[in-house]
Amino acid sequence: MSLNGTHTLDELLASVLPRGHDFELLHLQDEPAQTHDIVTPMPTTQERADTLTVKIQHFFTLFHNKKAVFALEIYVYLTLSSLHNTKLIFVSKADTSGYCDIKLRMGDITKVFLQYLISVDPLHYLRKVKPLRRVNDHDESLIRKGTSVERSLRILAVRVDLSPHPCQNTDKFYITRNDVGGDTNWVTKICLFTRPADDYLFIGSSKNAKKHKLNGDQLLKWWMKIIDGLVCTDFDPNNVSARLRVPGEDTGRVSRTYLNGDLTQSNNWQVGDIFGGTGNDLAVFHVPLFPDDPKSRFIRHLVQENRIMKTNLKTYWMELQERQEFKLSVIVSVIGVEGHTKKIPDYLPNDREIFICSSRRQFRYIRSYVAGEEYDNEEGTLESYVNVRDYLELRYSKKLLKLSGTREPEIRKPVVASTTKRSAIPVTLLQPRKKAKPAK
Amino acid sequence: LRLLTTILYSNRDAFLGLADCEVEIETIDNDVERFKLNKLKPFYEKRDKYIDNIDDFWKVVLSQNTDFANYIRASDFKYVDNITKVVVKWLIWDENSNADINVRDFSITFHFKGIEHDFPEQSITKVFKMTKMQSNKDFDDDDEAGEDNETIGVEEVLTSEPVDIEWPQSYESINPSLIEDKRSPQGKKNYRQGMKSFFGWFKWTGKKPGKEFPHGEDLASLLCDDIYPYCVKYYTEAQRDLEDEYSDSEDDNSDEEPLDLPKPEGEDEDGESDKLASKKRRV
Amino acid sequence: LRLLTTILYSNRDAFLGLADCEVEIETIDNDVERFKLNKLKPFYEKRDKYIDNIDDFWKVVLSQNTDFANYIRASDFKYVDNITKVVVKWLIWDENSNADINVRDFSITFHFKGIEHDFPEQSITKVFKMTKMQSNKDFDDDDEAGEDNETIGVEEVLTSEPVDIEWPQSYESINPSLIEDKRSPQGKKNYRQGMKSFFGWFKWTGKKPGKEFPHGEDLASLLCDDIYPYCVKYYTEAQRDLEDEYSDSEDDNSDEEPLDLPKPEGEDEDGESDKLASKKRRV
Repeated sequence: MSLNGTHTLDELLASVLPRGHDFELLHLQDEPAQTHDIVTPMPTTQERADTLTVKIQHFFTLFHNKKAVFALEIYVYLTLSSLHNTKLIFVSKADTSGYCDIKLRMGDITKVFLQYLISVDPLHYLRKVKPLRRVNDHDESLIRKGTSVERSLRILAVRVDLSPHPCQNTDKFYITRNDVGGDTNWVTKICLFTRPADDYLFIGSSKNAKKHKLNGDQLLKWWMKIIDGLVCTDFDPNNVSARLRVPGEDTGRVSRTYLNGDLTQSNNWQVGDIFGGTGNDLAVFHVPLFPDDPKSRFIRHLVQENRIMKTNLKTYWMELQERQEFKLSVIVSVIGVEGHTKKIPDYLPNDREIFICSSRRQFRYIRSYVAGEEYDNEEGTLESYVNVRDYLELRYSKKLLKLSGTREPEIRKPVVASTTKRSAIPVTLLQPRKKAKPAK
Repeated sequence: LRLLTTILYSNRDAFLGLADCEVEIETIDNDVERFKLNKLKPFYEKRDKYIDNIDDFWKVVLSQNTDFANYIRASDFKYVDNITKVVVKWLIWDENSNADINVRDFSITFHFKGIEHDFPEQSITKVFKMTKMQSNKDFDDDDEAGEDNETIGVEEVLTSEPVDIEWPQSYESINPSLIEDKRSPQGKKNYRQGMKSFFGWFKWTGKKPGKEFPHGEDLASLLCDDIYPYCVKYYTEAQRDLEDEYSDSEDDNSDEEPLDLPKPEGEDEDGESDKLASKKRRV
Repeated sequence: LRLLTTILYSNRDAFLGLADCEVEIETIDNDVERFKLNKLKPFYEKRDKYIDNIDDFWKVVLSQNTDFANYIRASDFKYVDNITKVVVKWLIWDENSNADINVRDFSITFHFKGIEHDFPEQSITKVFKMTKMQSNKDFDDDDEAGEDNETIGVEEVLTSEPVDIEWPQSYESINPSLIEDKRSPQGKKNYRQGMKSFFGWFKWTGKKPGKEFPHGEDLASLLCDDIYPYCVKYYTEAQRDLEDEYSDSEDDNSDEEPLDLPKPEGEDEDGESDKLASKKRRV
């Protein structure tokens, strides 16, 4: 446990992993970077000027018996303005490889990762943020991205003579915040888009017979259980909204099918979404722009077609369902939560449980040892483990986080609902995998 | 201590030596480019004579090329279809030219046949030159980086001079030179539409970003580096017997390829090696 | 009828003429390549002498390059870090060589320093040649098209001969030459891991697809066309003072760009031109 009583990541995970089994964890965090508003603001909004939006990417991979078994990709967005401060957790992709030798409660594991991120203090990310535009101070003694090769070499020649090597002061090239000003009462949001697919991170794993795949309806219910659980355990019941939208389905049906109390325990669920707006409002000002997200893709498509200023939310949701990306009659959903957490997020991750990358490039490089591997048979899952472990050891003298499960085995009662289907986890988006072209 | 000094000195000279190499490789690149273009001159002359004898050659090439289509409006094709000849000439081919001419300077000439009551027969030549320009924008990470700058702030970019071309009559309302009312919303809209059309590209200079045909330099480069050199390839691709063999090079069909399933244990390892093949192709 | 015959004849000659041009352009390409390589020979010799005087030059270049990392296993870096020198030589540079040597044939030489008790100091040269090979697969659209085939079924591909290299002791269990039991699951697994390692690449021939290091030819081309020519650029990129500026390579951030909303009517036209600018950058 940390000083203020919050659980560390390994404690949280151990509590949902079976006792008597050992695991290893990769937790990568990208360099926090300034980004554009999550939702396109209306042109007249004054707030634009003093809003800071920061984006951070987290990538988790759980290993058992030297094999990758579960992976999760999450984006955290911090929005700071004089009016309010928001922390938004966007679940991008979650996946199992299907090669786990033992049964794991993937739903609980997923929930624990989300709880962990909910607890993280935003100031952890704000220590060093890469700005959108860097200071251009024409400092000719620095080697920057635009410095020509020839110039860089002459600078290096000069530096050889200076001994010891001067530390280049690069602080001014980053945004740092030691406090967040304004309202320190963080609003926490969670967003995700559910859509069934064969695989998301463990490409090829759908070929693995042991991997369960859920259809749209089962997937939706699987996630609803997790998110509803979080709403109940982590959010102030008097200060939380939980929303579910199923494009293509009318409100009554969604309500009756998914929000009837069988699936959800919280009373705060309604049909809709947390980005507001009514049917007649322009969609562009109420739909967030997330990476690899079908909703965002459709918005960008509307811009290209020059319909963006003419499409209202009602039309948007209707057409979204009809997009080619979705096969006919596949159930997709948008789940959102917005509110205040019971506990203020003030947990600072320790060095053992997180590897903070110094650049996006480094992040992608390590991530690709897991996400770039092929998993149509077990070797991929072994390779990814070996490569991640060896790379961290060799380059950073860092080891994967080791944990031992502490959860006592339970006697399973026969259940009616399909929500407790074992160990399957698909989720979110189908990312067609681009083959990199061979160098010409 | 003396040994240490020797090593450091050597490092410094090495960096300076490599800096000189960077300058030298540019000269070598230019010499190679010059050599290549001198070989290509008679070759293109010969090739283009054959092309002249193939009906609708340029119509086929330009209408089939998706990159080209990205730059112009759909209505422009009515006139693009009437292009009977395209010729790119590199300025160093001109014996009278200054020895300092950049090897990358070139001109593109279009020969249009006319459309009765709409558009006259005409030949237009537009010249493009590499020019050193002050870089106005702040240098930031969103830049399409990679330009070799002597110092931050100056880059060599493609520029051009506007050339006169007679616009089609059907484009009268959007012809920027004819629009009198540039203030009203409708006037502005028409002006912009005109500037974005293929005919607007002939006015492109590269010195007024945001106020002229967008990405004019990319269209020029597309014609000079890709379409003109490879026009015969594009023509033959378009002639393939089966319609579904019309391919753009970047059709990523990886989604449609059958999967290389690995063979189960006990059989040969082909499958395994193929499996790793995909890993190598990481995004 | 005669007129039609004349026109068709003219067309026919044109097509035949263009076919001849396709052959001729290959010769021109080869001549240009030859000219370029002859200029590069003394240049690379000079450049490489400077590189020899920069500590850890190749370690920096090879460890930073993500393309290269895609081909090898993470543990290979322990040994790749020990490469002190890389040299690419084109076979036409060899005065004694056959006049028929393909301009694209080359050799790559690696100099490794040793690791005590694990790995000996050694220099290994691997030669790559363009060879005409019978193409086994059906010709179909999914081919990485572009090879000039004389007839469907024969293509010119890069091949090589296996070369001996002393494997690290730590790789003993996966060294394919040392594995006796190639039948059991574990034996096969070890064999494959070995073949997929950087050391397995030295055995690559290009004649046994699926049974050897995957994409061996692409790794060879990467070294010869990209890393070796541009190693100085890659070295300086890794020296940038801000770690997150290390690389120029394609960070596709199109997902993160804000939307270009059209400005309401009545404002200046920059917005409109810029808006179209986004359109041109279609993926």
